[in-house]
Amino acid sequence: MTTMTVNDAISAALAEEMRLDPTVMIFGEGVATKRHDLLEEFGAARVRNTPLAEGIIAGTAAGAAATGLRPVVDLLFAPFLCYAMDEIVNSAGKLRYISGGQFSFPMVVLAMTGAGWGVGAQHNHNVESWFVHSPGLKIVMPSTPADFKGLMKSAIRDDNPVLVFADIALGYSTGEVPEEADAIPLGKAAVRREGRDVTLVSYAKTVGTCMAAAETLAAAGIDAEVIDLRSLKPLDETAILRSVARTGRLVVVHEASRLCGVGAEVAALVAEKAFASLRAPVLRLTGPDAPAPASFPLEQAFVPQADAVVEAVRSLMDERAIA
Amino acid sequence: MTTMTVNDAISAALAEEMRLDPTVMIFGEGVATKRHDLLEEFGAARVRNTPLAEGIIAGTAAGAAATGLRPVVDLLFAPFLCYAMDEIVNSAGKLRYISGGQFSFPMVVLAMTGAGWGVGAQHNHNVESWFVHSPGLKIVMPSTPADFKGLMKSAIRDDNPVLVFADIALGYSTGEVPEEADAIPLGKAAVRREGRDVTLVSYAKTVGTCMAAAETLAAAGIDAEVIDLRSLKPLDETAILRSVARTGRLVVVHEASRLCGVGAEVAALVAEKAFASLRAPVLRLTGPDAPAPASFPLEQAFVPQADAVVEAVRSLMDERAIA
Amino acid sequence: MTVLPLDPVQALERMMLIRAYEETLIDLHGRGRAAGTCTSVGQEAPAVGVVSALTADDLILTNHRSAGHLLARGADPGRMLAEVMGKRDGYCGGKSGSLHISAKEFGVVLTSTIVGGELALATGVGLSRRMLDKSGIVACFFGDGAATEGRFQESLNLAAVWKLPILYVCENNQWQAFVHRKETMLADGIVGQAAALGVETAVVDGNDPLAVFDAASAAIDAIRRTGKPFLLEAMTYRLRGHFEPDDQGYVDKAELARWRDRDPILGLRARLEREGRLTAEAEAAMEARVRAAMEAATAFADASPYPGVEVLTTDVYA
Amino acid sequence: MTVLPLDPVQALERMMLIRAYEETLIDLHGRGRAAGTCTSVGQEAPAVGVVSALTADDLILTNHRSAGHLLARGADPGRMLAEVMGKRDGYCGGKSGSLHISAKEFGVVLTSTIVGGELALATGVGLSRRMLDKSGIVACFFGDGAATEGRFQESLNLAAVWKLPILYVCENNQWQAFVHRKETMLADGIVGQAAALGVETAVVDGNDPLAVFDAASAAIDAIRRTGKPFLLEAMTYRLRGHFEPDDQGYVDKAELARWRDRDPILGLRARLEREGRLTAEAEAAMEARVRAAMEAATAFADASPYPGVEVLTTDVYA
Ligand SMILES: Cc1ncc(C[n+]2csc(CCOP(=O)(O)OP(=O)(O)O)c2C)c(N)n1
Ligand SMILES: Cc1ncc(C[n+]2csc(CCOP(=O)(O)OP(=O)(O)O)c2C)c(N)n1
Ligand SMILES: [Mg+2]
Ligand SMILES: [Mg+2]
Repeated sequence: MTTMTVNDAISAALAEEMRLDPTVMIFGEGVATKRHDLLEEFGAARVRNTPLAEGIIAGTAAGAAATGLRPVVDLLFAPFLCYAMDEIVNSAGKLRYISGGQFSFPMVVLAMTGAGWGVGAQHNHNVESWFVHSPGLKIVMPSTPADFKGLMKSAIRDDNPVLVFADIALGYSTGEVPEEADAIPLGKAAVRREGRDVTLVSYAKTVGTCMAAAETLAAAGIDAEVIDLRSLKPLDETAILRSVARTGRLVVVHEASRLCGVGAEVAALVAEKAFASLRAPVLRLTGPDAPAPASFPLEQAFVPQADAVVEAVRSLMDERAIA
Repeated sequence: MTTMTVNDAISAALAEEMRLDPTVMIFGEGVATKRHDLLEEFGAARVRNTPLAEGIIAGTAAGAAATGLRPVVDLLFAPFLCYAMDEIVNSAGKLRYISGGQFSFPMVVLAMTGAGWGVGAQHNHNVESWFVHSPGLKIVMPSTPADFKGLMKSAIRDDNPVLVFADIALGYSTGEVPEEADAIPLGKAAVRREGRDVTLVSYAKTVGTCMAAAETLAAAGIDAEVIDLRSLKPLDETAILRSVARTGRLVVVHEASRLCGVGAEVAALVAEKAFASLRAPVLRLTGPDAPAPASFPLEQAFVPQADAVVEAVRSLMDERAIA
Repeated sequence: MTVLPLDPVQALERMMLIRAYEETLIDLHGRGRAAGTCTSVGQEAPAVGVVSALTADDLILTNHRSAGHLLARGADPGRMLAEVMGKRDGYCGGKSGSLHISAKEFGVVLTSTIVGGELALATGVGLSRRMLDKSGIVACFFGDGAATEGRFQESLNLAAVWKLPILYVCENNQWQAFVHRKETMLADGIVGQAAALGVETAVVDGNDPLAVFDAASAAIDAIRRTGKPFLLEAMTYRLRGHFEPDDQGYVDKAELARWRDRDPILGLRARLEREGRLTAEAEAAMEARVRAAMEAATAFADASPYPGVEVLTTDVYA
Repeated sequence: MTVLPLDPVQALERMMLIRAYEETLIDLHGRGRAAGTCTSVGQEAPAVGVVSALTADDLILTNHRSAGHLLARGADPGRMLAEVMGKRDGYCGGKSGSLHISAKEFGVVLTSTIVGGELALATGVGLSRRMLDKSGIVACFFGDGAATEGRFQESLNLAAVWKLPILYVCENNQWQAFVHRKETMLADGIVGQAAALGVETAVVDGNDPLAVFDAASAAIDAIRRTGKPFLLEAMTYRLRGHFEPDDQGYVDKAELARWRDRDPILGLRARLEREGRLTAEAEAAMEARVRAAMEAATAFADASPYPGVEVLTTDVYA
C-alpha cells in the first residue's frame, strides 16, 4: 500500500497503462505542460498539448480510437464538454451502432467538476447524468484514490468511450492505493459501510458526506449502509437493490441537480424493482436547480451536507405507519 | 375552431407573435427559404437564413436576447443541439444567474426529434432530459396542434430560454385549434383522459400510445388516467401527484431512453411525494438504451407500443398483495 | 504503392454507375420502397477523380452525400441499396439509414451525417496513421456548408500544427441544404481560410473528373512527401434538391440550367466521343453493364430480409 | 458622439490603476482572502487604448482576463473586488466569481469564462444594435486561444455576412493557459483568417496604449461608416502566469525578459518623462491617487457582507 492523492492516482494509472500499451496516448490543452513526467517518459508524440478547441480534441480522440489508438483526452472542466458534445455523443457514442459494429471507440475523456474552487458556474457544473442518458458511453465518478486508479485503468482498457469525472474537491484528498493496483471493473459499486436501517447511495465527494452522516446516525442507533456507485454507467443495479431489499429505506445524495439526475434514476429503479421492500418514501438530496455560485458561503450551501442527510434519514425512520 | 397540423400550428404561433411584437425574429439554416410566408410578411431582417453553424446561431440568439430582441432559432434536429450546448447551457441558461440578474434571455430554440423518419441516430435522439437537468431553461414538448400553438406563444413571450421539441412523427397530425388561440401557460400538464385505476404519464407521440392503451384497458374494465406533461420544465408536479394520490399506480411512457430520463424524474418524484398512495411498483416504458436505428422495423420497435403499456398496467393491477 | 493513371473511359463508366445508382434510389423512393436520401447527381466527378487517386491503404471519411465515394471505391451497389432500405445485408446491417454507410473493408470509415462530423474525426484518423506508422493518407470529403461549421477551422488547424496526412476535399456544390452558398459566406470558396491556417490548397473544376484526378494526385503526392495536410476545393453543383423529394422551387432556374449544361457525365462523354475514344458500341455496352449492375443490386437488396428486432440493442457496446 | 483624443497622462494613470488593482488581488489571494484569478499584467494597453476609443453607447463583451476592460470603462474597483471576493456588493452580487464580472450600467455585457463564449454572444449583441437601430457598436475582447476555438470562425463569418457592427479585439498575449501560441497555430497571428472571411483587419503593438487607441479609433470609424465588422489584433504578452498562483516554470525566461523590458506602463512613463510631459510630482500624485483608490476599494470589499444563502436560487429565472 502507498498513500497518494486522487490526482497522483490518476497520473499513476496513466503512466502504468502507457507503459503496458504503446497505443495509449494523451492529449489536451496543457497536458504536455502539466503532465511533464508523462512527457519525459513517453515523449512528445504520445503526450501532446493541443490548440484550445475541445470539439476537435474529442473528435480527434474518436477518429483515432476507431482506427487503432487508445487516446485519453483531458477536457479540463466538465462544462467545457459542451463544446465536445457532438463528438462524444453523436460520434463516439453512436457510430459503433450506426456502423453495425464495424468500429469501436476505446477512448477516455477526463474532466473535473464540482464545487470547491469558487470559480463559478461555467467551470463547475455536474453534468454526468447527460452522459448516463446517452447510449454507447460509460461513466465513472470515483471517490477514493484507489478507485480513481483502478477505474482509470479499466477505462483505458475498455473498448468503449468512458468518461471519467473527477470531483475537484477530491483532487488532493489522500488514500491508500495497492502497490500493484489491478484494474477495478467498471460497473461495480462499493459498499463503504454496511448497515441495516437505511441505504445511502452516493458518488464522488458526497460519499464522504454520507459516511459522516452515517457516523452521526450510528450514535443515535440508526445503522446506515453507504453505497458508493463509482460507476454511473453501467450502474450496479444489483448492489442497490440488494441493499434496499434489506434496509427498506433509500436516500440518494449527490451534488448534481435533482431533475433527471442520477438520483432520479436510482430512485426510479428502486420504485420499480424493490417496491415491495420499501418502507418509506425514497428521498433525494441534491444540489439545487441553479447554476453554481462562486461566492464561498453560497458554494458551500450548494452541496448537500451531512446534517441534511441525517435529518432526511430521521424523517424516514419516523414513517412508522408504512413499515 | 380550425383544424390544422402541428407544423401549421407552429407557423401560426410564430406569425401571430411576430405581428404582436416587433422584437420577435427567427433565424436558422434554411428558415427564410422554408418559411417563405414569414419572410414575405416580416421581411428579410426578421426572417433569416444563416450559415450552417448551430453554435453561433444559438450564441447569436443568446446575445440578442440579452440586449433587447426575442429571437427564435430553428436548429432543425435535436442531435444538432450538440453543437450548441455551450450557448444554450453555459450561456443562455447560466448567465442570468452569473450576472446576478442583470440580464435575461428571452429566446426560443426549436428542434425536431423522435422516430418516424428513418434517418438514423444522428438525426433522431430524444435529448430533452439533458435540458431538464440543466438550470435556467424551460422545455416544452407538446402532442397536439393546439398545444403547440399555445405553448409556442408562451415560449416566445417568456423572458427565459425555452426549448420547444417537436416530435417529428406528429408534424402532419391534425387537430382542432381555437381561432384566437391564447397562449397556454408553461408548466401545466393536461389530463387527456380521467381514470381512477392507474395513471399514465407521457408526452409527445407516446401520449397517443397511452390513449390507445387506455381504450384497450377500458374494454377490460381498467380505468386509466392519461396525463400529457406538455411542459417538461417546469414540470407540473401537482398534476402528477394529484392523480397518483387517487389511482395509486403509475406508468411513465416516453420514447427517450430510460436512464436519467424524464420518466426517472416522474417516478422519483412519486416515490418521494406520493409514496403513501402507491399501491404498486412504478413502471417506466421507454426507448431502449441504444442509438436510434434507421431500418423501419427496428425504428418501430424502438418506440414503446400500446400493447406494452396495456401489459404493464395489467401487471400492476395484479399486484394485489400490496394494495 | 503506385496509382495508375485514370482511364477516362473507365471514369465515365464509374460516373454512370453512380448516376444510375442514385436514379435507382430516387425511383425506389418514389415507389415507397426506400427512404428519402441525399443524392450527388452532378457531383460525380470529385468522387471518381479523387477516389481513383487513392491507394488501397488510404482511408476515406465522408458525409451524407456519399454514394459516389463508396461506389468509386468499389463498394457493392447491392449492399449499399440494402443498407439504404434498412435491410440485413446492408453494409451496416440496416442500422445506418440512407446517409450513413461506412464500409470498413473498403477503408470507408466513419460516415457522419452531422455536417462537420467528418472534419472532427479526420484528424484522429490522420493521427492514427502517423502514430501507427501506416503509409496511408486520409481523404476527408465534406461540403461548402460543413466549412461554415467551426469544426472546419479546428480540424484544419490541428492537422496543420500536428502535420497530419489528410487530403481535405471540399465539394463546393454551391448549396447548403436550402440555402445558397452566397448567403453564408462572402468569399466564393474556402481555400483562403485554409491558406491562412497554413494548409496548402488548390481549386479545381469539380465537373471534370480528369482535372480532379490530376489535382488530387498532385495533392496526394505533396501529402506523402511533406506529411502535411492539403485542401482541394472542387467547384461543382448539386443538380437535384437537397433531399429526395425536393421540388427545387427555391433554386435559380438560370443558374441550374447553366450547370446542367456542364453535367460532368455528358461533358466527359462528349469529349471522349469528340476525341474518338468512345464508340457507340462501347457506350451501349457500358450502359448495359451499368443497367445490369443496378438490376442485380436492386434484386439483391429486395431479397435481403429486414433485420430482426433482436438486433435493436446489439452493437451499442464493444 | 465624439471621442476625445487620448490624454497620455490619463492613459498612464488608468494603466497604473489596472496594475494596482490586480496586484491588490494577488496580494489578497496570497493572504487567503480572495480566490485565485487571471490577471492581465502586461496587457493594460489594449484595455485602455480600445476602451478609451468607445463611446457610452457602445457595448463590451469580454472574457476571463477582463479587469482592465472594466476599469478602463470606469467600473468601481471596490465593487469589482467585492465581486471577486464573493461579496454582496459585487457587481453580480458575488455569484460570478473572479473571472466573470459583467456590469450592465457600463455596457459591459456577458463576460464569459468559456473561452470563445464572448465570440458566440457578440454577434447577437451586434444584431440587436442593428435591429433596434442603436447607434452603438460592440467591442468583443478575446485571446489568441479563443481564436483557435471554431466559434472564432463562426462568429466572424456571421458578422461579415450579416454586416454586424462589431470590433473584434484579439489580445494576442502569446499564451493560452499553459501552452504557448506557437504550439497551437502556424501563423503568428489571426488576421489572415479574418481577412479570408472578408473581415477588415489591423495589427497593432499591444504594449503601446497610444498606438492601440489610434488603431481602435480608426477601426471604429470604419465600423460606423461601413457597418461592417473589423478585427484588431494587439500583440502583447502575459507577464504573469495563467492563473494566480502560477510559478511560470514552463515559460521561456529569455522571452519573458524581453517582454518585461517592454512593460507598457514603464514604456509610456519613460516616454512621457523623456518628452517632459510628466513631472516627478505629477507622478507621485498619480501613484498616491491609485494607492488611495485601491485602499478604499479594499476597505469597501472587506466591509461588504457575504450574500445570504437565501439568494442561492434567486436570479435563475426572470
Ligand atoms: C450539424 C448539422 N446541421 C445541419 C444538418 C442538416 N443538413 C444536412 S445536409 C445539410 C447541408 C450541408 O451542406 P454542405 O456541407 O455544403 O453539403 P451538401 O449537402 O451540399 O453536399 C444540412 C444543413 C446536419 N445534418 N448536421
Ligand atoms: C472552453 C474553455 N476551454 C478551456 C478553458 C480553460 N482556460 C481558461 S483561460 C484559457 C486560456 C485562454 O487563452 P486565450 O484565449 O489566449 O486568453 P488568455 O488567457 O491568454 O488571455 C484556458 C485554456 C476555458 N475556460 N474554456
Ligand atoms: Mg454544399
Ligand atoms: Mg492568450
